[in-house]
Amino acid sequence: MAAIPHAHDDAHAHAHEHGREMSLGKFLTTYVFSFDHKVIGLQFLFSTLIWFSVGGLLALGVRWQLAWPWTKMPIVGDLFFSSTGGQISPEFYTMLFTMHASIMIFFVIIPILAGAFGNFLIPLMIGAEDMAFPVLNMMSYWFMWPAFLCMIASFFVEGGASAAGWTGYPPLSSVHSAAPASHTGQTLWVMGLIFVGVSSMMGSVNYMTTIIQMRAPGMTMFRMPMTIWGMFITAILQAFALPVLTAALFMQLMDRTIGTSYFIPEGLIVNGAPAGSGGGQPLLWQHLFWFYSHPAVYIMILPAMGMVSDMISTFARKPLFGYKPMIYSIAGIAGLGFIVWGHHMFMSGMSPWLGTTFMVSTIMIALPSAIKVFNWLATIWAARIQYTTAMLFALSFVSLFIIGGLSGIFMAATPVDIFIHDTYFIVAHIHYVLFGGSAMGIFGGIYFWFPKMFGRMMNEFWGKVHFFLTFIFFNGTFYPMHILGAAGFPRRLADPYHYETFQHLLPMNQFITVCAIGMGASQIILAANMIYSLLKGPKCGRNPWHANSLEWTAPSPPGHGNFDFQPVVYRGPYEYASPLVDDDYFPQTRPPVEGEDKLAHH
Amino acid sequence: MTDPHGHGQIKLQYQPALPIPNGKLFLWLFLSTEIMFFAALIGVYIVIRFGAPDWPGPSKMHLVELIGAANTLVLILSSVTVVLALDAAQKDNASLARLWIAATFLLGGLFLGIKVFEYKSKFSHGIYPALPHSRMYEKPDVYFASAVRERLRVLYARIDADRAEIASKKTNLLAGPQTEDVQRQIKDLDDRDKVLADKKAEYEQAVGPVAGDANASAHALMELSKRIYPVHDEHEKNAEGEAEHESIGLNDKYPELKLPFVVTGGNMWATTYFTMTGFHALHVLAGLVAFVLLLFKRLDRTRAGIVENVGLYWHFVDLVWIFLFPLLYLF
Amino acid sequence: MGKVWSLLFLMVPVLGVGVFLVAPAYGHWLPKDVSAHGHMIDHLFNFILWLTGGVFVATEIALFWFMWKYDAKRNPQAAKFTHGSHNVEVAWTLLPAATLLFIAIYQMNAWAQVKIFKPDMPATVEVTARQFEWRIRYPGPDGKFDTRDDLFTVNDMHLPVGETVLIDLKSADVLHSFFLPHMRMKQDAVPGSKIPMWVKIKEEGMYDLVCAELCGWGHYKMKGRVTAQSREDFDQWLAQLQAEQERTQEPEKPEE
Amino acid sequence: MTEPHDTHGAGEHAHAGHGTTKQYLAVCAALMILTFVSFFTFRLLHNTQVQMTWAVMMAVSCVKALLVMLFFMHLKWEASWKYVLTIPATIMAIFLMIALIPDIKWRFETIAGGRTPSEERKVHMGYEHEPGTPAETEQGGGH
Ligand code: HEA
Ligand code: HEA
Ligand code: CUA
Ligand SMILES: [Cu+2]
Repeated sequence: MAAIPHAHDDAHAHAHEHGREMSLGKFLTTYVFSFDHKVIGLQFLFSTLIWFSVGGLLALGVRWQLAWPWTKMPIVGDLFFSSTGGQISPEFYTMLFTMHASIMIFFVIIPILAGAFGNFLIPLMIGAEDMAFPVLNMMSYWFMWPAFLCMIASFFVEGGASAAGWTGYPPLSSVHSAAPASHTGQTLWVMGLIFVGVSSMMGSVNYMTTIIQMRAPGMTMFRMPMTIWGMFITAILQAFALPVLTAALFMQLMDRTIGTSYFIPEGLIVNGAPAGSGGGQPLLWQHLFWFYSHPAVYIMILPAMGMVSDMISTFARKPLFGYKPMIYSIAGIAGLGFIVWGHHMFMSGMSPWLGTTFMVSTIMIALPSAIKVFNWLATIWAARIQYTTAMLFALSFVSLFIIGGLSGIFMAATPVDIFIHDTYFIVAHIHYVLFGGSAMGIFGGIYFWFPKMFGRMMNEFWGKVHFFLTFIFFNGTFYPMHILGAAGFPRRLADPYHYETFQHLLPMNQFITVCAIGMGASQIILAANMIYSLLKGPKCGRNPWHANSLEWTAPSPPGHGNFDFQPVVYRGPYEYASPLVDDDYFPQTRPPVEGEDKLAHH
Repeated sequence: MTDPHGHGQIKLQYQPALPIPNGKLFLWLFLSTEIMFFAALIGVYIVIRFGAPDWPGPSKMHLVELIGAANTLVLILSSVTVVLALDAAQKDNASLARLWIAATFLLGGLFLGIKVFEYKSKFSHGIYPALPHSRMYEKPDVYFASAVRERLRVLYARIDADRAEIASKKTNLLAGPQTEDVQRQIKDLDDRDKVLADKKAEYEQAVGPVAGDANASAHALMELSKRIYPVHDEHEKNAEGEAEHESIGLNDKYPELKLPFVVTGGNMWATTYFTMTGFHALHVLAGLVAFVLLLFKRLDRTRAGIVENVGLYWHFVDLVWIFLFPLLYLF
Repeated sequence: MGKVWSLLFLMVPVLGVGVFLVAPAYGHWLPKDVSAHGHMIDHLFNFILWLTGGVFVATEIALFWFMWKYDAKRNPQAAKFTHGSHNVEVAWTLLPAATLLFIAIYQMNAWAQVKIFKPDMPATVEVTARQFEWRIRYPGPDGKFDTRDDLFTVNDMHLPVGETVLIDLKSADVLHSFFLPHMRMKQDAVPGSKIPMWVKIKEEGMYDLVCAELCGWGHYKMKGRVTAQSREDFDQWLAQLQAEQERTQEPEKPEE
Repeated sequence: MTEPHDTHGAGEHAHAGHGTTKQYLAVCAALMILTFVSFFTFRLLHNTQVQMTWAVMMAVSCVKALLVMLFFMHLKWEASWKYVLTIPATIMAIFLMIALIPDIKWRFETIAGGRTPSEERKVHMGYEHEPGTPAETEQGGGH
């Protein structure tokens, strides 16, 4: 293998030539309709960050209503709700959290992990020049646009966007007369999700093929970085789970448009009007939806877990503890993830016997997560931790995921779920795993790979300020929600203070809202830092973090075709502090040194 | 930009895990996702069907098992021809390969043709996937009765309008000079008028007074629904053989009536039937497009991979039908 | 800076536990339990809280401690070069596995009591949820539903204390959820189904009945009230209801 | 999915083997015969032993599917990767369908209002006893 020549054809200089004389056609093919996985990855990154701010602002609307119900929204009130005197109407509140969650999940976390980081990193980290099917890859990005347009349009159609919750439970979502306000909006929501699904399908099959077939010589499956493992297993999850959601979405679409009644039982009189011919079953949607959406929550965390593993090992300057157990536990989470969906339906009226079954599998899924947590902790044990911003975000992932995961155990316990289901306990859980977990991992990933993406470093000082504020405000926002949940405070209520039982919780909600506004404001630092660094940040070399994995041997940013030499891999990605070499890192491509085979662990 | 290697970079070497081309791997992975898609559709069908209090048998829905069986055979044949095309392509026999692909295309087209025919026959009986078009009602209730009334009103109104037109023509003729020709015309009009009047009387007689009565009893409505669309009793059928109960409903006797009718569970039957066969038909259609594209190419050994991939897809389409046929036609 | 960051991370377990200690003192805690089965649920909640609380503190403190101790700046010697340990992995797989299995089995009985072992008795009351109110129906003096003497109320449910009552839950339009925080009861109402619930209330009083499943724009105001009263009061209330209903003379369907 | 440039990669590893035309025709004949087996089970037994015909027809379909996969899709001659790519999907698909089934029974136990299963249907579905509570006889969920 070592005989393969390191052909130094300078793709580096090549990439720069591109920049100079740029015709419109060339601009379009390079930056817009590009087949290059890196460009596509960045397209995903910027699109999703914009959606992130949209989703976040919607959340602030939710928070406003909960802290100061039925009062005039400052600034935006007059703009958007002039008809109600600047205050949020109950219809609009329903729409706010529905679109908040739909956007955050389907337009931010999933596409940023799989689309942005997956696209950018997979070929680079396995030593491929591009994805296996570049055209398909491009289409997977451009199929997001019809979805984007559906979502944007849905805000402007009469009655506003979808208001049936991000779970879109029928009959509320499929009978027009049940939610007269979101007539077209809900249909657009369904269509948007179908497009996202098609896009993800294209991506996932492409990723699988690429990872299976296009690894550099020597890059065995058990030498792949955890990021790649996370992406790989995620792609498998997508491939098996998404078609089911797509089928369900088509059915809801038909229920809404041509008048079938897949999810509408017979004899419904909704809002005075008979609904459909009947014969359907509302619970069926929940089964199909969660058959996708439970695996989807792991789709949203596994790549982040992979990225966090890489960051932790890199900045702990120590091999990842228990590489193989880490892989097996990801696989275990994925496998078990398919048989636990019923835990969202404990109270749904499904057979209580089934509830017991799902309870057991759900509880057991904590096991692989536990293994991961312990291995991360063991990785930073006896390490030499470098406190970069990326590392701080990665560590905060561990810290916050533990909280989010442990709250999952409460809900997995069926009797306890009787009380906390659909309370803010769930909302706390959601945000600890999705923001504290996935989004923190994503922030870390941005700080970590930004140099590779753009060839410039991000500002570390402001990065740390961003981290500090986000961490504080995050906990300030979402930790008290556990208490709200324990008090039974129901979610999705425009005005919970309607009930005497919950009136004393208003001050706590006000505290939460203040923190939420702070958290939103902190993200401006990230945006500013990104934009500033993009233009003015200090240039960096190929390997600013002294990391091992393959992407750091390519130029920053990598040119077309990624590598200017044939990468050959001799070892796993986590050989930090190896006694064999003087440096504290030992890149995967460095030729073997004497005695290495004796020390080899894998 | 179309050639990823065209920029003078080195061509990287890889270490594939599976000894198959990327295209084929892609196809198998794609088929996995397709399996899940159809599994969801079939799962939904199973839950809805077996969870339904009542479900019409295939014959009740004008579904002819023999046609379905014939279609199965067509698809099986087309699978064989595709395999033979691949064989020919691998043996570098391009013209034979093309011939087999053409044959496959024709068989696929035949399958779709038969499907269209089947759909048409459903539509002509008023069976549609969903409400606005469908004339099917779940139970003989007030909604059904008022739909029948409405349909009769439309029918009668049309007859009345025709008769009114005849009458006015007649008055016109009577006003003019009474030539022999005119006399004949008037007689003609009288005859037509009588035919219409008889028809209306016949309808009224056949449908009965129940339809006109807004407060008809549940039992009377049941009788009406039976008259429009007799319910076959499946157990009876077995005991007495087939021909005994070919009792003909009003809709069959007077096809122009197109009265709403009652089939309990019929709408969900139609929904699932049309969805499953519809998505399957879309897949067939996609396959046909692929075959057309193949027909424009020289199918020699270098293209055997493509033929193989399209063939794999086509076999999958066949596989789905292998399960749909018994589930929809024979269960 | 390592110290600062580790202390920041230390705040998580410190404040985290602190919040849970302080909140109950201010009444921000599970609402008072008035049902016979509620203690099982509360016990499980507390049990899991203690257990996960232990895990939480242990892991977060470990995180803090490693961050504090193994800061590169204060720690010039090389990191320990290890790829893991088989024995340790086995240990920290089996230990949580056993714990989790225990939790799983430990709670089964409570679930079965509340949702599976339906008492063999006729329904005391039937609740039909609809946008956005609770329609409540009692069988009336003859003890049977669907007779002319059925009694109807809206959003105002009365139940006798000290005896098990069976509630049949239905929905007329979309999904709703019948949530009684004080009785630790929750059940979605599914159109097309009739789902039984049972409870024995221990204490008289008035309690909120919350709709806990999104059912449209008016979801937030779909508020009912449960009055738990002694059997005598309850019977008296029923009689009064009946009298009222007879007076208005249209016993069936108080339609919209 | 079949862009010309994706034929590189693992490349031209020859396929281990194929069937002969004769084999294909034999399989075709078998498939046709099996189709008629299904058809006649339906014709002859459907009205007396429904469950039985279902079992037969599903078994026949599985055999047919297996034949198509083994011979037409060449799995018989492929290397062991075939297991990796076919078994998970099959398991998941079957699992999804099976997992939905418990709800059917539950639905009959909690069914309310509107229709209840007809007697004939209940026998058909294997529900001997009356599901639900005595209050089941009501019509149309009156309120
Ligand atoms: C990234 C997303 C993500 C992740 C990773 C998880 C992880 C888990 N989730 Fe979560 N979940 C959501 C996203 C996620 N969830 C969302 C979005 C919803 C709400 C949907 C909606 O209704 O809108 C939800 C809802 C939800 C419910 C439904 C609640 C309800 O509606 O009533 C349940 C119930 O069981 C549940 C359980 C779990 C469990 C057991 C895990 C486990 O995987 C967690 C495992 C991790 C740990 C346990 C921590 C680490 C382990 C240790 C430190 C070891 C020691 C531990 C023990 C011995 C206990 N989740
Ligand atoms: C990834 C998922 C995700 C994320 C990140 C968030 C983020 C936030 N969520 Fe979200 N939330 C969900 C997923 C998520 N949520 C889900 C699934 C639900 C359930 C919905 C349902 O019931 O159907 C939910 C529900 C939910 C509720 C419950 C509503 C209800 O039940 O009535 C609340 C209430 O407080 C809330 C609040 C917030 C807040 C304050 C944030 C904040 O963290 C947001 C802070 C961020 C910003 C304000 C953005 C600011 C950005 C900029 C200013 C520009 C920056 C630009 C660049 C970086 C380029 N969320
Ligand atoms: Cu009813 Cu929410
Ligand atoms: Cu889940």
